[in-house]
Amino acid sequence: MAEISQEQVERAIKTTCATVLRNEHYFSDLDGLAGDGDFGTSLATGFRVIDKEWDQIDKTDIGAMLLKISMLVSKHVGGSSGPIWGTGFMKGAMLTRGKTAISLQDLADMLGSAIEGIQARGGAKLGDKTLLDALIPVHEVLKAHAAGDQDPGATLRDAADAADKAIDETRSLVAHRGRASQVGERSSGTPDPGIVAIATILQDWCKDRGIARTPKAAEVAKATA
Amino acid sequence: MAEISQEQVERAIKTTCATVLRNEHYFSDLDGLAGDGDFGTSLATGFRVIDKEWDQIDKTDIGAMLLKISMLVSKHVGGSSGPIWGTGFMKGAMLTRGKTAISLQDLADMLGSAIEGIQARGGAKLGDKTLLDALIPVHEVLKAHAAGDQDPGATLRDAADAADKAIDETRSLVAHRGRASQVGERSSGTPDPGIVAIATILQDWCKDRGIARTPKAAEVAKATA
Amino acid sequence: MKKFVNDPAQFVPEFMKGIALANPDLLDYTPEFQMIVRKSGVDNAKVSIVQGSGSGHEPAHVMAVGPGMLTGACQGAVFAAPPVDACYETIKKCASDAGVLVLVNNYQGDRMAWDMATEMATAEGINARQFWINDDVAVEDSLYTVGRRGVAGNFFVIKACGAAAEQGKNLDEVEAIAKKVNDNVRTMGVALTSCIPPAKGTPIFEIGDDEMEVGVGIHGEPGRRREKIHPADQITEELFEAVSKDIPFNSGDRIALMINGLGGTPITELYVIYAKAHELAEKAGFTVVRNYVGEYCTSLEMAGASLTILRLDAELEALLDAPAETAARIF
Amino acid sequence: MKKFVNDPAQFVPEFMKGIALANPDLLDYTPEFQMIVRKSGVDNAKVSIVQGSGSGHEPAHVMAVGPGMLTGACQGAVFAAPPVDACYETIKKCASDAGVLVLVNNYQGDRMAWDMATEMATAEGINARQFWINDDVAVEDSLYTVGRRGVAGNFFVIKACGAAAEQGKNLDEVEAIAKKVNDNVRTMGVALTSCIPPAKGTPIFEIGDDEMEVGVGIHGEPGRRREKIHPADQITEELFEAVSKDIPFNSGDRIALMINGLGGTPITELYVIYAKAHELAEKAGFTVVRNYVGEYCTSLEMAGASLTILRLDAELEALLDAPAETAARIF
Ligand SMILES: Nc1ncnc2c1ncn2[C@@H]1O[C@H](COP(=O)(O)OP(=O)(O)O)[C@@H](O)[C@H]1O
Ligand SMILES: Nc1ncnc2c1ncn2[C@@H]1O[C@H](COP(=O)(O)OP(=O)(O)O)[C@@H](O)[C@H]1O
Ligand SMILES: [Mg+2]
Ligand SMILES: [Mg+2]
Ligand SMILES: [Mg+2]
Ligand SMILES: [Mg+2]
Repeated sequence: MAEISQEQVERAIKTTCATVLRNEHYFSDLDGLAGDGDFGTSLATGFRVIDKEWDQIDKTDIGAMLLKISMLVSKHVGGSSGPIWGTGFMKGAMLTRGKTAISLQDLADMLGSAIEGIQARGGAKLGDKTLLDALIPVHEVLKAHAAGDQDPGATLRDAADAADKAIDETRSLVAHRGRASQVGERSSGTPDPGIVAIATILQDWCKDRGIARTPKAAEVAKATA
Repeated sequence: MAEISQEQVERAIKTTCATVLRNEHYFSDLDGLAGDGDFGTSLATGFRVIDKEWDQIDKTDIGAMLLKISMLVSKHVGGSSGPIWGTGFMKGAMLTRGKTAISLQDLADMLGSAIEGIQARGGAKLGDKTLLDALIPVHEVLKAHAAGDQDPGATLRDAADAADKAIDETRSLVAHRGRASQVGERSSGTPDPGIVAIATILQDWCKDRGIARTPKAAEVAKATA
Repeated sequence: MKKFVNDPAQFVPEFMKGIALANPDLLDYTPEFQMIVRKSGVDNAKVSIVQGSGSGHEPAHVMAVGPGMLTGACQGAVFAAPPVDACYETIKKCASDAGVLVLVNNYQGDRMAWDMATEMATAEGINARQFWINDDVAVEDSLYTVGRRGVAGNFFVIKACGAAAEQGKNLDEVEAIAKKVNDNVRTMGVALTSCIPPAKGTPIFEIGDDEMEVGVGIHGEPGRRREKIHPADQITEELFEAVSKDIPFNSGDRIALMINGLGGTPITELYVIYAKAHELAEKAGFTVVRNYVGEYCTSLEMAGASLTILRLDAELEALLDAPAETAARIF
Repeated sequence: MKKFVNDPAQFVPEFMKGIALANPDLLDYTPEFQMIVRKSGVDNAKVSIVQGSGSGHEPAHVMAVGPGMLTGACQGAVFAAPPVDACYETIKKCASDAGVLVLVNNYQGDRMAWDMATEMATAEGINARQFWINDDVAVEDSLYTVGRRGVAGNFFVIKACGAAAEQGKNLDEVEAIAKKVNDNVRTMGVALTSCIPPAKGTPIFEIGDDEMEVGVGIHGEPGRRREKIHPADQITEELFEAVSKDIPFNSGDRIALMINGLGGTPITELYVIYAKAHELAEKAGFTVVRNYVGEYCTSLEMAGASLTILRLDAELEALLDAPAETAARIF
């Protein structure tokens, strides 16, 4: 059974900080197309603190670490992203209390729980053109690999593919949540910045682990260039 | 001795109403070059009422009529023009109490008194680039003809020439009074709208009396076209 | 960007510092949470009234703190809901034995943040409750969004609840007043220009030199339609029609009438609108008992205005009459 | 022109009608003279305080009428002195046995109109006197102009004289207070944008997207210089330096500090300026006893601000503290 070590989780978080900080303006610009242009800044405000306080973050176990990250998000991220990402990390933390390593199935469960939490918090469902449209297919990928080959590398590549694909598949949809939902039809034709962020993070994780793949959506190519 | 009848004075006032109303926007535009762009409107607001209430205006004698006109100006003309033109008409009224005809000398005295009143009111002197720079040379013309040929036609033509000339002679000066004085050097190169108004009124009086003359300053040509 | 601003990222903390420095006897400022509470502190015999939302709507929300108004408020970045923790800390700081009523303008980000914060506070034994304000008639409820937006009507909910809390009404009673005001208040706005969030540096929407956005939201959200600019009276008629027909208001109603400036419109233009709105109200058979002309809920420097009607009864009239004091003041 | 306006020629009477409709218990409006006086009428035991000037500076001047402030005021067209008759009628309407003090902002048109009006009133036996306010340090006195302009410091002259009159001080005493305030108050402003007088329909001056006018007048008169826009703190330092060095103010002075918005600048930006100004005042050894942040003397929708410092003594402090009420209000 493939194990994911705490060190690998830490590394993924560090990589995520870099992704979010590098794309602060780009993600905000994407949000500006149909939303209110604050997504990149909101997210970066939180991850900048996580990055800076990294050494002081409690790393007794994965759960403790994710709990602290969830708290930093709650403290520093405003807008819709604060509750959404804070809830996601909180749910992940609850399932990893005391653990210093997790299985692929654990990871799938964590994401499943995060998705449920985000849905309960914000009321969005698949097709509302939110980051759930990336997270839900990624969850399917995790579940399949957890039940099948259990290959973390293949899992990550397939997950990145799924999130990447979600950008183009939802591009023509009309947003039904967040500020972008307020422009009605005008959001159709623009990518959802939350989905782009998830796909970009997964692509950066691939790169960090030496998994070769070429992003399909132009936005991910741009964000990871 | 040449007499100017009350009827001629009335006709001059009526003509003045037409001049001011026709040039409401043009005079304001000229004021906008270095001042605050309200001269035409301020003046027209008053003369529109004079024009409209013409039939009700007391015409017992020239003095009574000019007093009423002065009062209408005081009531309806705002900005610097209210006190300036109101004072002018008031001074004229004071010298014509009970008169139904005036001599050229009377007219010269009226203007002289108006000039004094305006100077006392606003503190401007010759060369400050105000309508006094037209009125003072016109006063000289009146005095000369009153002491000389006493020809009303020739007097009017020379008066119009003098006011006309004042436009170009003061064009390069810096305004020292009124809003235009607040832009400092920037007023140099623009004509003073008050001087243009006086020259235009005199030109229209010439035209009305069949006195042929061609305005020299482009502004008068435009305002009387 | 024609603004008085230093580092745009510091815009909110800097203006909050200014508000605090200008009101040392009235307000207490906690920079860490962009939180302002009454200097006089919490009275455990009285319900605390709390609010918080994105910045850019001043005097809402932090400038509405004071006796007879909010107990405390926190602000997020411009147009962004405050972080959950700020909301939580605000509830905690304002916690009263009599309970805390959180007045949330109905936006997704604000609702989620206050939801979490209220849950956290409740878990700690604080008696906190939320109430959503949604007076904007411009955008209809829909399956997909969180519904109508909360805009200038917010002022009346705060004023009435603040006065009721001051009188010692209990949490149920104060909440009932919030509901009564919210049920009887309606608003619609119109924008002539966009605004520029300092950190963004560019307008939040494009609008032609001769256009207006009818039904605009206070974050620049689109309204009912984009039109050529009309004369003030016609705009006022449109707003009045949309607002007064919404509940609907009825002939014989006693009302409060508010013309709210969106930030860049001078007070004189608001009075041009007021003159017409007052006339229309009288024509409709309403009695204008109180009026409010000025800035209550803005959108940075946006040129625009909104019209709010609140139906009054004896209870609400008395609550609006009650004394109050905030950082927004003349003398 | 992005304005709420009907016929531009009716802009002033229409907004005055709105002010009157919104303040039926406080104000009395005479359309014929664009004149607003206190509803409570004239108290012959008290000096009347009167003012009037061009429109476009609201809440100055007609919105400064009320108990403890002006007895009455009249307005001209936008940026144009009122007609002489309006001034005369205002003095007449406010005539009191205790006398009338006319507070004139120092502009040529206003001075001439009030000169004539005061002469007319005096001729009729009314005890009327003029006082010229000239707090703007931007433009130096010169042989050619009428001298320094009267701007936001105007508010303090009205407030102090209004309070003194209310206390029953006689005309000499009230005039002495006007002089004391005017001698101790200084202002300078800065514009980021121009404004558009409705009847003109175009900006009163051109200014680049990255420029500001330092020392601007409230009718858009040029100031000391045109510069690239600086960060708020630097602008505040420039204004503070120019104003505080003018009298000069001295370490140990107790002061009132005002940040006045010119019409289009949102309150938050004024507080960014206030935060810095307060800091500078403390650094200079001043004690900020009272502060005023908001709109007191505007220039239509101009984006900009002015900084005013008034040196206080016990008498002025008490006068500023005294109660007052005007059409400019929050609740
Ligand atoms: N209710 C929701 N549930 C899940 N994700 C959401 C929801 N609303 C918005 N999002 C995601 O958040 C992103 C926008 O975040 P942000 O800009 O911080 O929020 P806001 O819309 O409040 O400005 C969207 O691109 C979308 O992916
Ligand atoms: N002090 C003065 N004495 C005489 N004429 C003056 C004076 N000030 C201004 N004027 C004249 O009045 C004209 C401007 O009038 P107007 O626009 O009504 O006044 P304001 O300058 O107050 O806007 C000027 O063109 C000038 O000819
Ligand atoms: Mg956003
Ligand atoms: Mg002028
Ligand atoms: Mg947002
Ligand atoms: Mg003028």
